[in-house]
Amino acid sequence: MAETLATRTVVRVQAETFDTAAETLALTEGRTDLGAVVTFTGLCRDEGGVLASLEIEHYPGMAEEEIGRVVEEAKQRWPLAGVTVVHRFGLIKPGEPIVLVVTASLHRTEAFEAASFLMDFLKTKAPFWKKQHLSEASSGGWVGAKQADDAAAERWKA
Amino acid sequence: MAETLATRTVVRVQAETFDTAAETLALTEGRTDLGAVVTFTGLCRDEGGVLASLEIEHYPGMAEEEIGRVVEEAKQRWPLAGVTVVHRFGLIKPGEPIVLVVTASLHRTEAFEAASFLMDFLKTKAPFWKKQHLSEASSGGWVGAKQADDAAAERWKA
Amino acid sequence: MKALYFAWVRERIGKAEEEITPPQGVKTVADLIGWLSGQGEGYALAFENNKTIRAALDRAHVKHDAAIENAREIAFFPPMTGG
Amino acid sequence: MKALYFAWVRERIGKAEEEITPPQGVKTVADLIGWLSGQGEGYALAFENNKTIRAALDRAHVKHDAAIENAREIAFFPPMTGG
Repeated sequence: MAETLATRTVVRVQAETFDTAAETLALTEGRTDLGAVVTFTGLCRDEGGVLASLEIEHYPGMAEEEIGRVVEEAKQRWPLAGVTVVHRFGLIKPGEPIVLVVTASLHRTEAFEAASFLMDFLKTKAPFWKKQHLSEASSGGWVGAKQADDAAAERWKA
Repeated sequence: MAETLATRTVVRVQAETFDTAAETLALTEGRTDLGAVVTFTGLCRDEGGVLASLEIEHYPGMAEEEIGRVVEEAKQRWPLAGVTVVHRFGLIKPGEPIVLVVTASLHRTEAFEAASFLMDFLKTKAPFWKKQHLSEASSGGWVGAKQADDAAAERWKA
Repeated sequence: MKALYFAWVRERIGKAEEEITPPQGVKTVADLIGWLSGQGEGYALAFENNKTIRAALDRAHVKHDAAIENAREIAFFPPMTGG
Repeated sequence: MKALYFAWVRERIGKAEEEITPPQGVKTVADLIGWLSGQGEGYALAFENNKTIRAALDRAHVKHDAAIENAREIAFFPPMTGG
């Protein structure tokens, strides 16, 4: 039952990279009641080789609070034993991780659904903005919000 | 495009435990074209403290082949850059991992969906059987197949 | 042909595998289940609810109406509970 | 009150934050956008498609019709692209 599980919760916004294994262990260590752990790692793509780096700007303070609100909503919706969200800001090179979501639960369905929900809402609600720096002389520019991301978030409102 | 990506594929059936971080690295190392990695780890639950261990029997040969067929179907359905499935057999203690699925792709939707699909079909198609050994004198017994698992697999047939 | 048994099918029959030589009339998986059920108490018990028993021919899932033909290996087992 | 600007809103206005003292008649976020748009070329450019601009009052998302009331901090930014 969701009520009797202590939900371990970690939300961090940081410049440095993260260690998925260590973050997962922090949720699962010492527990033998868990049946499922899902991790999602969002990586910086090279966009066919043209991207030199991604610069991620964020709203300090609000970023943590907004992620916290999305995490609370996920915990209301699914019986989760643990949730971790780590989001980076600053300069990120292709191949590096940007965002981590870990969900732990008794059964697989809630871990999958909650992780997917968290990512959809981080995309549309968490105050982060990506700017592309290109390998060539051109400066790149701000990444536009995707209608597909809004649609992905909308599907949880049914 | 799915056609131009080499899909790294790993399928293993083994008694020993696995290292999720190492398995993930094997899919992602040296690549800068990936946007999303999803891992699912299925753990042995203690079932409220009554479970001493889980004994997993499998059909050697067919287990690998059947997982391979499910992986091929996932690769047909989603443009995946990498897929790993590791399934253990033998005696497993509460808290230990049983099964690992890793999917890597350009965008998050396909990584999430493919991982969820793979788990649903491993549950219903891969020749593994779990027997519970209880902490008390009673012997436990074979775990029954769940209708919920069949229903979960059915939803992909729409 | 080689017959393999897993989980409680194996336990009820009392062995994990054996060579079997079914008579000519045994054409399908269902025929073979019927014939095996007559091979002793353990077999009868293993196949008593034969609708729940799954079968594989040469390591691929098949239905009970599948023809055995030249399969070298047949396996019987309960619904799977891996993952 | 403190105004914060992010991403291309910040770049167009030319600063990340400032103290602002809007006149009495400015009651809502939309009123404030209207007033800020008149504060110079950069502001006008930042808010030219004001439908696309998102706002937060004291670090929580709000719509343009939200009342500013006693908010200490308002932020303007484009649609978010994190994750």
